[in-house]
Amino acid sequence: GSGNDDDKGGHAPDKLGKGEGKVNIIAWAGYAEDGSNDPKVDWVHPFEKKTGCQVNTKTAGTSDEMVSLMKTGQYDTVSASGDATLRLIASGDAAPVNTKLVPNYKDIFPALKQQPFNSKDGRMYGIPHGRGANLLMYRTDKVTSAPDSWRAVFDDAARYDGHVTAYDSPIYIADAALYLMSAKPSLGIKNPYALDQKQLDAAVALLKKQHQAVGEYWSDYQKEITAFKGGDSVIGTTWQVIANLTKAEKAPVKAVLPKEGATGWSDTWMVSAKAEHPNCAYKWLDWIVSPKVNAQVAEYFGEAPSNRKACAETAAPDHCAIFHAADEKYFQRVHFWTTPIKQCLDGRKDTDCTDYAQWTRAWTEVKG
Amino acid sequence: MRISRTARVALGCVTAAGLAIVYVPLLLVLLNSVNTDRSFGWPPSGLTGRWWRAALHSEGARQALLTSLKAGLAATAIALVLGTLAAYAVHRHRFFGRRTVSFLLVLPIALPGIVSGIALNAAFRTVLDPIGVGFGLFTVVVGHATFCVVIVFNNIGARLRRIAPSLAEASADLGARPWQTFRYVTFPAMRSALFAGGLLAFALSFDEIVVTTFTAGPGTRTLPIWIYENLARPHQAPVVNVVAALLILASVIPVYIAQRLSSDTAGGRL
Amino acid sequence: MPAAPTPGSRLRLTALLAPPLLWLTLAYLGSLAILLLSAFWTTDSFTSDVVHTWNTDNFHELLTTPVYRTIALRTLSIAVAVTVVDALLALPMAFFMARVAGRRWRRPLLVAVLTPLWAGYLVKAYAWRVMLGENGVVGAALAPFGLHGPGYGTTAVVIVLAYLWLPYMILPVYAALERLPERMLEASADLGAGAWRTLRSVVLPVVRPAVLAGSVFTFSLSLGDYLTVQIVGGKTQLLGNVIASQVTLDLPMAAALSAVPVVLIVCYLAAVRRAGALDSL
Amino acid sequence: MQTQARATTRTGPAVRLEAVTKDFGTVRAVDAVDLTVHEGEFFTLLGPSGSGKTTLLRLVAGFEQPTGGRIELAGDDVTGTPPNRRDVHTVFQDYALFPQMSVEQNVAYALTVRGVRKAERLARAHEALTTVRLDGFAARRPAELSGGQRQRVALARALVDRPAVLLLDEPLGALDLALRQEMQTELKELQRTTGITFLLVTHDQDEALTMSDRIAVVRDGRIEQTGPPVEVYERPATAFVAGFVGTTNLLRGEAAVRVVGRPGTYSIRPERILLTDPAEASAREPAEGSARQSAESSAETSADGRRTVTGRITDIVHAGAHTRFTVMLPYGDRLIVHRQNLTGLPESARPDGEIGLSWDERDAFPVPS
Amino acid sequence: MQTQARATTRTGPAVRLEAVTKDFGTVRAVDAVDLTVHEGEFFTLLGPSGSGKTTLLRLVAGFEQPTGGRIELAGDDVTGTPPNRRDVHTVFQDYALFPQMSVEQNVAYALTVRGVRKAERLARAHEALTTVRLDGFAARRPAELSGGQRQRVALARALVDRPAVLLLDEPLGALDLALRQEMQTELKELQRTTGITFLLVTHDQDEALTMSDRIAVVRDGRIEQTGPPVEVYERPATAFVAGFVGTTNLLRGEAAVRVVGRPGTYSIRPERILLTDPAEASAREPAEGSARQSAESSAETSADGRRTVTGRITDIVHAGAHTRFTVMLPYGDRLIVHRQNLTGLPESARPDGEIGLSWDERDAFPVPS
Ligand SMILES: Nc1ncnc2c1ncn2[C@@H]1O[C@H](COP(=O)(O)OP(=O)(O)OP(=O)(O)O)[C@@H](O)[C@H]1O
Ligand SMILES: Nc1ncnc2c1ncn2[C@@H]1O[C@H](COP(=O)(O)OP(=O)(O)OP(=O)(O)O)[C@@H](O)[C@H]1O
Ligand SMILES: [Mg+2]
Ligand SMILES: [Mg+2]
Repeated sequence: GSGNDDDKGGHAPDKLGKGEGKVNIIAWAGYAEDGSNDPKVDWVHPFEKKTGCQVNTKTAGTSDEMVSLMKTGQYDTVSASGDATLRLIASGDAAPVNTKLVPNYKDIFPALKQQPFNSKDGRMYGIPHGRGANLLMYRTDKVTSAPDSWRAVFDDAARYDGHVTAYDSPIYIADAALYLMSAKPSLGIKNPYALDQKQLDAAVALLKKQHQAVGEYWSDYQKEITAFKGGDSVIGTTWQVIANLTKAEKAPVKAVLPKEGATGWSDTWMVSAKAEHPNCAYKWLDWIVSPKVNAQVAEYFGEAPSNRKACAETAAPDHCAIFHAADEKYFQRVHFWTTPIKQCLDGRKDTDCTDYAQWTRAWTEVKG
Repeated sequence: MRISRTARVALGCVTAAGLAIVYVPLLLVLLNSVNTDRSFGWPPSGLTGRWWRAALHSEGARQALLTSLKAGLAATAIALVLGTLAAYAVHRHRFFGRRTVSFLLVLPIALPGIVSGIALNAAFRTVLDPIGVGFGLFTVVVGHATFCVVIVFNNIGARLRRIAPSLAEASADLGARPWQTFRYVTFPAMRSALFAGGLLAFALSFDEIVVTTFTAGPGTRTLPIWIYENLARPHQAPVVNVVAALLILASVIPVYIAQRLSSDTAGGRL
Repeated sequence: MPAAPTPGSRLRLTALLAPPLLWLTLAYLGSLAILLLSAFWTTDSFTSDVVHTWNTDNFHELLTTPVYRTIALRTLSIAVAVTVVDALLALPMAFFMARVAGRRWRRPLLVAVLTPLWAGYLVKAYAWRVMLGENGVVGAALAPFGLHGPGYGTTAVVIVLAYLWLPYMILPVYAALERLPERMLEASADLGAGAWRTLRSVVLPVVRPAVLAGSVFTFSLSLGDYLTVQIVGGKTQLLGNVIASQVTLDLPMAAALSAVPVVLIVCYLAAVRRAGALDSL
Repeated sequence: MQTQARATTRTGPAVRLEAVTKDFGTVRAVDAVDLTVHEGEFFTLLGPSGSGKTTLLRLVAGFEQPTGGRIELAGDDVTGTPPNRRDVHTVFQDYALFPQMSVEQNVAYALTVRGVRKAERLARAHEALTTVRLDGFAARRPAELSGGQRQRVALARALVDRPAVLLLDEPLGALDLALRQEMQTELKELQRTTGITFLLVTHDQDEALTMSDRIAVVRDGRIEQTGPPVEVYERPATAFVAGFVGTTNLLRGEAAVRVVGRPGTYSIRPERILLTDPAEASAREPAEGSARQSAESSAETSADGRRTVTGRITDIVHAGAHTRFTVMLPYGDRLIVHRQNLTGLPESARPDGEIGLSWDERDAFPVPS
Repeated sequence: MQTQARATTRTGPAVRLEAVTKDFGTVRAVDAVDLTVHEGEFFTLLGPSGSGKTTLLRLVAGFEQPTGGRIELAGDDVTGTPPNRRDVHTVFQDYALFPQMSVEQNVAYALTVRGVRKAERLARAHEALTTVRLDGFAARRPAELSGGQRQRVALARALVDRPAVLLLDEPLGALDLALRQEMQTELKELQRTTGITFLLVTHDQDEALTMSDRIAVVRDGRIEQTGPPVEVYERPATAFVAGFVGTTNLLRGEAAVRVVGRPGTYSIRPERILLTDPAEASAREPAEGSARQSAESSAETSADGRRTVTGRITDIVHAGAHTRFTVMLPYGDRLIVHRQNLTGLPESARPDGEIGLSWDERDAFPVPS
């Protein structure tokens, strides 16, 4: 059916009832720790104790997996990134959220509220959880020029032939688009997530060229860390947390936010339109962005918390500084992941933009 | 055939080299389980026992192990029953389409896990979901049992080919009813094959990840899934190494027992 | 000898066959049918919802987009390469184990070959990732000879897949070699054949079905793998990866893509069955 | 239920087959066989490989169902009855001992499945083992026995609950000669003392002749002749029987006219031919009236009904108890002569020697071909 | 290399074993055996199961290496030579045909491995197949042949390049009697026409006696006696040989004194004993001087060197060519008597009849025990 039906996706509740005793969660690894991996890292059990809602967690590896898991209707809530949220909203799998029922919502950084990747028609479809930028990381011993531009991994990629790395997802096309915004203004790209066919083709051409110099595409921490540690990758995109961990393992790496700015992600806890346990889901939403828990998650996962009070709760006093949590200037340069759709997100009406399916096929072609 | 000394030595060297290659990565896993680094790495930067301590206290690993054991045992049990029945039908009867049965039984293991996985996923969603059966341990067991059947089928089939049919006849001849024949004669003769087949089926289920990914429900986390999730997580990789190391060490026992029990050549057949 | 059908045995046969066949049909063939059927549907490009309108767009796209052909061919060659590597490794190893090593050594050797099956597929793949890395064990071992490790890429994929599936090849070959009557080898020598000749004329024909049986595993497991590729494949993508990336997004397309390995494997199995190798599985 | 079967009064012969036919696909293994085995009889099915002997036995045991005809045991129609409900036991060619059970457990098996109490079971198993002289072997496994011992365990197992009929499928086939002869004597003895009906299958004519009360010669799924050993041997109904049961000189067509003196097919057993001096042979008086002395015949018939002929010895083989002479007659016919190794061999019984042969006219008996 | 071997002038017997010993762990399978097989001879190793016959053959073929001693082929020491470099071929008991090759390919194998051209190879394979009368079967697989046919393929395969020595390990063991006898004749014929040295292993005395030029009787890894069949049969060197080669009445201790008239161990072949009327027996004149007529003896020796005795018949079995009588002598000794089924049986030769037995004194020959 069509994704634009307003009735789809159900309605936000006006008030909460008693907990159903259970909640099924889809989360990124590290977002819903119950101490089973490390007894010290546990914010699920306190939640269960407090609310009586038993938590079942399914860890998803990619945004796409989250979308398909949500479609099963077995889950109540999901920590969706911007490249998944719009799809969930459009398909009616996610319900609007009544932020009044989430007391901690008021402390969320305003810059995260009512964003294109978490709202529609002025209604919030979730509670922002945390954010981060896709940085440029390089090995200081192999890359001596101290790059400050994405040019290093695009037009200059051949210099590090076979040792360039990139994020393994169609959304990475946006990184190329972002670079083209400044490198080739003639293309007229205004929003890296709103590309018409011509712009997409240009991005894909750039990525195909980059492909020749790429050593590998990464999709998880472990791969990225070992690649930089071992020297298989010397330059490429990264997350702040990976950079920190790689440094902790004594690898000579440095991560920068290049002058063109960067893509990034901002995760949102959404509620399923078919949620069987909506009350517990709301309780979870409030719990996970409460200052203390938000701080815990942000530190464990390595991201900027969404609750401004969380900065006071972190174990490492400079966590918020390192991750630029309150640095709105920093995040102004970050274009958060948004699902590309047919209607151009930059407001163009004269042309159709390419959608995520096209991006996916383009990405398959880039990788060859 | 007389194999020259040189050839023997050469073959021995190839085998030794082969085994060395087989074991180097496993040794690396062992080594990494005491490596101070948080991620896989070479060379190790120092030795520590903290991962072992962490692993032994990891509730998640324990839970996952338990889930895997449950799934493996259930799948193996189903496979044992179905595989034995099928083997009996194919090796003790003549009927039209006999060879097609073996062909069909091989399919689930021969087709790529991802195909089986998404097929089962699609089927469960369209059939089970509407009747209120959600994804969970049950669906995992169904998926695993499907590709484990052929393992049991092959093992029992190989054994049946070697058990003289006259044994069962002798039993009937001496007045035994069919179930008595099964209990006193056929089952004892098949026991070791059942064990070997069951063990291999269990091993297969125990290490399966792709089909599991697509058939597991929320909160159903088998050991491979746990490993997969935790490998992608910076804090956990060393603990995964410990778990893997433990598995390697523990697996020698069942494999050895299986070898002993089946005086049969290869002990198990795939 | 299988008994001829009589009324009683027919009843028993039905009782024997019904449960496994029902299971197979309901749980597996039914699922496959549903999957292949859904290849004829399409997906709403934005919501990823399946649109139940019958069409052959997916297959059309599959056949007309060159990149899919490239990937299918690459996957096929990797599967073939893995199978060949495994056969080349398994033959001498199995031969040594079954025919050269003393009787006492057979069981320990077999245990040694089988044990890694339990070690966890992912863990082993990651271990290889470390070994094949720039500063890994493989590089270090090759350095004195002035050689480089293969790095991450298709070569690495072949190596690691071959490593992972090796036991699946050794086992049937070993079993076949062990069953080969000593008499055959003696007869050959007796008639004047040297070791090589005997290998070629007597041993190889007997081992062939076993290799084929083993190849069912090495070939089909390689054909569908996508995790190993993610771990050591560098920028390589195989059919499995494409299916995996499509499955959450566009199930009908993934289903259409799945038809490729299904067709390949069914053809392969049919060929192997003709050679009588399914019995030596 | 076996006890019941035994309790009913016997109303017929131990085994009766009426027009029994068995097809395997297109192969007719048994072809309209009628057969009656009397109670207490030692009956043998003798025939070449593939003639359908085993199939017949399996039909009686109930492992196969006939395509047509009916099978009776002790007068009861058992045509559809499964093996476990027939009062017959089988001794299999490969013995089919249960490998995981001890000798004792094997022997007691028929009692175990009938739920006989342990004490009685053991007592009767030991009794059966004593009968076959294996009482010291109760605890061993079959794998720890020699071929002959296994054979006896199989026998004890089949005898333990005294079935009405014992079926034996080439029970001695796997043994070597010395052991086979020993076991033949034992089997016969056992049958005598137990009084059980034995139905034995063999392709060994010596075995059939020395052990049986009656023999049925099987060929291509049909029975060619049934009768006591002497009858089958001395008066074979067909040329096939003559050739299969014992060695024979078969003479047909011209050869028959020349040697026997009449057209037709005749069989002369090699041991029925006497070697004599050629002089002696020609000295014999021809029979009165030369009607019997045909022109083409190379032999003569004397007055006392003995036929004589001379020939040349082409081969002499000392076969232990007897010597086998191959004698070439004029016109190229060849006769095999067996002579027990006693004294008094004629002078000329040496390679290439001229020799006389003589036999009672009645020993050259006609056989339908 | 085989052609070379054949080209060298033969300097010794076809096969010679000198003090050859073979141990398997603690089992001594072959124990210091000396053996010479002459060129063109049909030599047979005869012995019971487990006596070491196969091991001896395998030592000659080169499949096993002796623990001690030396082995010569045609005068060359081949003790360390591998099988493929010895000019001998083996016909295995289970034939060991290559299942994946056609009959033709099997037969041509020895030529193929020597690189003989295809045309010649095929020609010679067909020649060999013709020799064994299987020329129409070239294209079949072994699985499509009957037992007897397979046996002949194995033979053709071993004969195709005319080895100096052919080794045969119970080649007829798996065949049924009729086929076995037929194949015996064929084998013997083949050996005669080809002139190849045959070394045959068997446990069948008939086979050994009828086919061989010389026999070696093997027991427990040692050779008990070597000689032509007649000699081994008529003059067995040991009681074991007497018992194993043919049926015999062995008399020891008291029985010997009573029956033979002297202490010691004696063997009397059952076919050497004549059945006579008891009256006739007692009418015989005792020998002059009663030294030979001992008090305990139940038998008497007549002047013409025949010994007579009377007994009671306890069992008569018609065994086809001969009848077997079991005669109980006074004092409980039992004699087996074989009598060729000819006319002129004494009146009293019926169950329980009183009968006279007589034999030439020389037929009761002493055997070392
Ligand atoms: N189960 C079966 N299926 C098909 N054909 C069979 C089967 N059993 C026997 N036959 C065929 O029936 C015929 C008779 O076989 P049977 O085994 O009764 O012979 P036999 O006289 O016992 O021979 P042997 O002495 O070799 O044991 C043969 O031609 C055989 O091939
Ligand atoms: N490979 C072996 N390992 C150990 N013992 C062996 C081996 N081969 C033979 N023997 C032993 O050597 C002895 C002689 O065996 P062999 O096979 O030569 O006897 P055989 O005379 O051929 O007997 P059969 O007539 O049963 O074939 C036996 O005791 C046997 O158990
Ligand atoms: Mg038979
Ligand atoms: Mg032997």
